[in-house]
Amino acid sequence: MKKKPNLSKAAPWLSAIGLFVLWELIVRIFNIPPYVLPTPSESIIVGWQFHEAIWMHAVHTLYTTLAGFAIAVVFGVILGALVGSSRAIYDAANPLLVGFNSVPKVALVPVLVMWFGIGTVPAIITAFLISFFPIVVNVATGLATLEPELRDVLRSLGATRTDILVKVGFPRAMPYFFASLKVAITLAFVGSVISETVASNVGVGYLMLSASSKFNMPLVFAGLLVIAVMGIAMYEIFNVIERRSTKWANRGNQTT
Amino acid sequence: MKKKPNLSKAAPWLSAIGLFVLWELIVRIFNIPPYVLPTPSESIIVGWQFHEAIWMHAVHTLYTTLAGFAIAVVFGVILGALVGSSRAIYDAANPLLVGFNSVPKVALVPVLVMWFGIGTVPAIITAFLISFFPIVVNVATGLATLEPELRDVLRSLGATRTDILVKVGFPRAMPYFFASLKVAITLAFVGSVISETVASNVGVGYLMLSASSKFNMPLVFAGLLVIAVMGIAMYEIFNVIERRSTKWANRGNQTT
Amino acid sequence: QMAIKFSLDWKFEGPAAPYLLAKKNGYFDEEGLDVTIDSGNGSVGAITRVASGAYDVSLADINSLVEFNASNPDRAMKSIFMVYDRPPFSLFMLKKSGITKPEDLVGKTLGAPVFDASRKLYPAFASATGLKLDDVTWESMDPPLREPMLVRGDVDAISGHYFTSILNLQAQGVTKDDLTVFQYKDFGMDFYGNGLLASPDMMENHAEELRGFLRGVVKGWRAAIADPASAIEALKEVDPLIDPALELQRLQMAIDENVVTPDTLENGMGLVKTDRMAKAIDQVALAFGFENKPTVGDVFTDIFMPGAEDRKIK
Amino acid sequence: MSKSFVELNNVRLRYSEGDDLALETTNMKIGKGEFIAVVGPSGCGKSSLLKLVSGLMPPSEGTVIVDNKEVAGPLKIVGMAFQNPTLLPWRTTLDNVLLPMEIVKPHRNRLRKNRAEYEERARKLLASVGLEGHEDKYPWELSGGMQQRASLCRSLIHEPDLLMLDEPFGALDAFTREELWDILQNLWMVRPFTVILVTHDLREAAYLADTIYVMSKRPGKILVERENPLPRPRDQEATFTQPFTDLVHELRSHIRDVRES
Amino acid sequence: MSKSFVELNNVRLRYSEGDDLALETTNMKIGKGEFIAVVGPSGCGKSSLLKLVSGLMPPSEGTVIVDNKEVAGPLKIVGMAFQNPTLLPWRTTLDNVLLPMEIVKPHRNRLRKNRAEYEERARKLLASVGLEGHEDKYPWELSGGMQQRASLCRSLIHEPDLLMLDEPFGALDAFTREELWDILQNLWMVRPFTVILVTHDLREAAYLADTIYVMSKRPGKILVERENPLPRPRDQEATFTQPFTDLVHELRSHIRDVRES
Ligand SMILES: Nc1ncnc2c1ncn2[C@@H]1O[C@H](COP(=O)(O)OP(=O)(O)OP(=O)(O)O)[C@@H](O)[C@H]1O
Ligand SMILES: Nc1ncnc2c1ncn2[C@@H]1O[C@H](COP(=O)(O)OP(=O)(O)OP(=O)(O)O)[C@@H](O)[C@H]1O
Ligand SMILES: Cc1ncc(C[n+]2csc(CCO)c2C)c(N)n1
Ligand SMILES: [Mg+2]
Ligand SMILES: [Mg+2]
Repeated sequence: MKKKPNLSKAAPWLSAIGLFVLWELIVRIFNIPPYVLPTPSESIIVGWQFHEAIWMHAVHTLYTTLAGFAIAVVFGVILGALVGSSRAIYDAANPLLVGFNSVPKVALVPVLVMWFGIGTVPAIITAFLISFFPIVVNVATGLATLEPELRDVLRSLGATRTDILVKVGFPRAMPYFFASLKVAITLAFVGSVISETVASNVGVGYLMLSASSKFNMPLVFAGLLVIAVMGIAMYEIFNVIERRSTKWANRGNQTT
Repeated sequence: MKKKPNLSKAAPWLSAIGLFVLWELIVRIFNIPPYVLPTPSESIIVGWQFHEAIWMHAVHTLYTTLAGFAIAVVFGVILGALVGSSRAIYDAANPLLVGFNSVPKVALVPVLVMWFGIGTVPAIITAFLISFFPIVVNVATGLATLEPELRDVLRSLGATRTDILVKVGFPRAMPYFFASLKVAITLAFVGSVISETVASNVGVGYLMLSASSKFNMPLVFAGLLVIAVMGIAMYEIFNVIERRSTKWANRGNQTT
Repeated sequence: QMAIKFSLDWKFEGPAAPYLLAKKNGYFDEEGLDVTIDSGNGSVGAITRVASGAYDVSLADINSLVEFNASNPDRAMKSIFMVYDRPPFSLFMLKKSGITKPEDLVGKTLGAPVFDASRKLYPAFASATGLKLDDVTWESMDPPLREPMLVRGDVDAISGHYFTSILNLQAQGVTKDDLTVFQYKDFGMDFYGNGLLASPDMMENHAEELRGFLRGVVKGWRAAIADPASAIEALKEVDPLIDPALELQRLQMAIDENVVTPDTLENGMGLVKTDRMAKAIDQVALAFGFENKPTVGDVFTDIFMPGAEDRKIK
Repeated sequence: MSKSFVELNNVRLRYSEGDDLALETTNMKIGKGEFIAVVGPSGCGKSSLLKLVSGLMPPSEGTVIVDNKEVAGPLKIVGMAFQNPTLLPWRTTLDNVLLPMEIVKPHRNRLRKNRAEYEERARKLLASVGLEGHEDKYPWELSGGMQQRASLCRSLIHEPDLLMLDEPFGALDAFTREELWDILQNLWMVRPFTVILVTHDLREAAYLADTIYVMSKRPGKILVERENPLPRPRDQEATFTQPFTDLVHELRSHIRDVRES
Repeated sequence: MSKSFVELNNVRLRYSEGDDLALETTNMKIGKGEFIAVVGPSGCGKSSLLKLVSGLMPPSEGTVIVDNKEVAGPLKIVGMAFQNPTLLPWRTTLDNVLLPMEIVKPHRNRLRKNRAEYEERARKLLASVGLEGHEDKYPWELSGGMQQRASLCRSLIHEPDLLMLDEPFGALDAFTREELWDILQNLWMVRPFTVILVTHDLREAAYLADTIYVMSKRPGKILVERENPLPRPRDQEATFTQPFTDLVHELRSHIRDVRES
């Protein structure tokens, strides 16, 4: 069962390296020019060359992303709890939420810029706006699919709605919640980066736009790689938290 | 329990109208200029004025979105099944998926244009790329949190891995799957629309970009409203399918 | 009939109408060409679209092409036809800001997208007017944000194409009289502007078709100059959402300021003057900061140029 | 013993409109502190009856009255052991047993301060049903019978006024079962709460209950109400006495009649 | 009856490293077509034993051999009724019972063609346990005992060579239970498959089994192996005979010893 833990640890690295090698080979074999698709090696070299600037931009993007994401988690859980535990709120809020979410947030950035000026605030808000929806949906689904047997345990004790939510709703919805966090954090990155491309003088989004205007596609892809790495890092953090807090739901994996 | 079905039916309309009224009032009271935020009434009037053009663009966007979404569902379910049922694949694929998803897809559109020209194909691909991830995550989570007791029922019959997947994995993961479809369809709209803004002569995204470069913000918002409405329509379709196919998971809602 | 994919530099706006008119009037058909015209996303995209072979021909800023060649020397491309003899690069200020001459820009904030041609060439403008690069700070923003930000006073000045920003500002209720405009061409900066590029494959294998294409383009411009309204009609057919009056104005401005110039009246459309181009390259090299400057022959070729008669404007 | 702490008046239940009845017209009166047992064939509506009394479900017709108030929603004075253990899988056994303390007043307000004391109480209770040493295991690490015992503890910990037990000893061997009978009887003798016990074991009913109700086949209704003549406290010896075996035999024949009807 | 269709050699089990043993060194030999019963106190490892034999879990030490092959993964010849009914909530009762037909060869290949015939068989089986009319209900619309009966049907429908029953009659009243004893005995007499029955009901063990194993307290091991001298077929009359009551009493005293050890 606990076979080959080393392979398991190495797997992500192997697959990442595999992808890079494949990508490098494709670009070289088909002789794809760098302004269409640079090789990963070029991107990494150029990225290293500019590593100080990238670092500064990346820190900024990380900050805006996390700020927006944090708001999204709080807001998403509250709204998800409301939507998931009351039919009326579900009926009223859902179409609006869905409609809002079908809209590309990039179209709203100009409006935000008009109100909050260029830079950090619109990026945080965009990250928030783009990432709260999956949390709402999953938390609501987790609550709505709560087994009635478990709910009855609480109800038979005369528990209030809040009690039920806190004692069985949320714990039961945890796997759903974590699944949505993984989606949401990646979206939050997308949100802050696109906001930076629309109006900012700092952040990876700005860096990428600026690089692309100078035909420096390797630097654009270096920016993409940096975002990807930050996304993975955040994801892994949630993964660790998830494994600790939803052991019970994943108990079946011991035997596979 | 089955009280006030009429209220329930009216709720989405009431909330939508409420939002519009609020929006209209805010814009009027704070005297916000239309190039920052138009009123919904302006948007609807302008939208009606251009309804033929909008219809044509909307149909195109709907088509690309659904095409991309369909690919995303097939791909997402397959990948989710792989990731959710094998630790090794999970380890190998997850970081790549997450990294890929943290990247704004809009940055990849120019690359797609190099290969496929502008127009429909990049839009379909973008819609696909942006929307498959939530499906993968939720299907994988649904499978990974399968109760071992249910799995053992199948295992005790000597079922193959595929049997287990098909007979208990998928049915059990259905609520997760539908939750992800709701997120994914909205993202698919976002994907096709942003691709259209970058590289297309047709579609709501092109319409909005074109309108915004002409400072016709009411038309931009008319475009946003059209996307929102299409998103809601798609969502409702999945909702109906969901209610039929996951009655068992929502059985608890009868009593609330 | 040969199929040609043609990418514009920008969306379907007034200055794009002549090409659409050419197509509508069958000028390309006459040359045996089946031309598809797609909207563009800025010069950067237009250049890479052709460089990658996704498009056969595109319209793009020649200064950006110089920059592209500098970073991709082994894939250098050449412009084959100049459209904007005098480019629309400009800075815009509100009169009430009190800025009347370039020196007044010191300490001010300028807004524009990073990829805006006028912003990219600002170092050349600065050196031509004796400013230092860090005399101004730039705020980066999406194109449609520029004019509102200027009007609201979030920035003191913006850069942009003359015919784009002046009309956008008009739409915000700002008339020409409220504005101070520095057009680069009025400050001794004799650049060229947007021209047509062709893919390496086209240049190598389809010289005749290219020549035919260019003939069609000139015919389109000639027809548009003679009757701009008909060009706007052709535009409206492609994009029904445009405001015809506005685009007509934009087209007229492009014709008057950028296309119909003393040089083109004399020599017809398309050509560049070697000494003027060489000077422009010097300034571009300065602006973009690269050492090994290309020669004129490296960025422009007239081998596909139609005969002088075929290039006459009027 | 004032009759009618719990009162069912012409109660009928169907799970959804158009369905058959799950419970036929039922009338019951249970006194405060009375220990009753309900027996009847599988599917006759015993679990449904408990859900009605505890307010988890509203009756389709008729009224349920507990403590002189008509039941309109879940009651706050109930301890319930469901037919399935339904332990919360994300809580350890101990935390599962402590759950009522986090919900029911006045304990919920005291719990944080007196955590140690409450835990002690839960541990003692768990030990009394033979689960010492398993307090920190998760429910899915317990055997079926162990889960059932934990669930029983959960229903008892907060000393409810009305205890509902739905086959609480079904998964236990005879000896453990009989040991738990005594424990339950002792608790009840010390502080006579009202108990409704659903069981299939007629000896269990005869050993524990003051009154035994026999229900008919689906849709269930109460056919026989039998007072238990045996004196308290009862012990294992009592099960070998003639009145006990007679009672069991009588119940047995009732059930046979019911099944054959 | 060739001894050793199922064979356990020095099997021990612990659920995870560092845990206490769940099953102490166990040796067993079960002949083909033999009907055995396992009794023992709650938590002693009976369910675990079934999981070992069916290949759902590997032993920590020792080997399990079924049909002359060492068990390395889940077997394909098993029918199993778990301690909890574990019906799939998204399937109707009928579809739950038909589940093995969709999995087990050769039925899975025939099912589509002969659907009607297989459904007929499932309906008959359901009717025989008293569930006629409930075929199209979902599991959560059934009472606890009804679920258990449906689960029993699911374990029988594909006529497995090795049947594992984990307290299959625990939630049933005495009469339904005894009826099902006879049904099971009849099936077994017609086609003698191998049965391992876990139960708490000593009468049940004595009524059904050829051999009865008594297990010790946690960690369980087999203390007594008792051949059942009663002739087949057995009927309700037999339960009133002296040999039967003697056997039950003997088992009872074994268990008492076990618990007090
Ligand atoms: N998944 C598990 N993880 C860890 N320990 C377990 C697990 N399942 C069972 N155990 C432990 O193994 C021991 C034997 O459990 P098992 O379920 O086999 O008992 P049992 O004889 O079937 O009891 P019962 O009669 O109560 O059903 C118990 O002490 C239990 O705590
Ligand atoms: N959630 C439900 N939806 C629909 N019908 C139900 C539901 N729960 C129970 N029933 C039906 O109500 C009847 C009574 O069920 P109940 O669970 O009360 O029986 P029971 O007497 O407890 O049986 P058992 O002894 O088998 O546990 C059964 O016929 C069952 O089919
Ligand atoms: C942000 C920004 N992007 C692109 C252009 C280029 N552009 C705008 S209009 C025009 C000419 C149309 O024929 C061109 C090339 C710009 N000025 N600003
Ligand atoms: Mg019941
Ligand atoms: Mg067990």
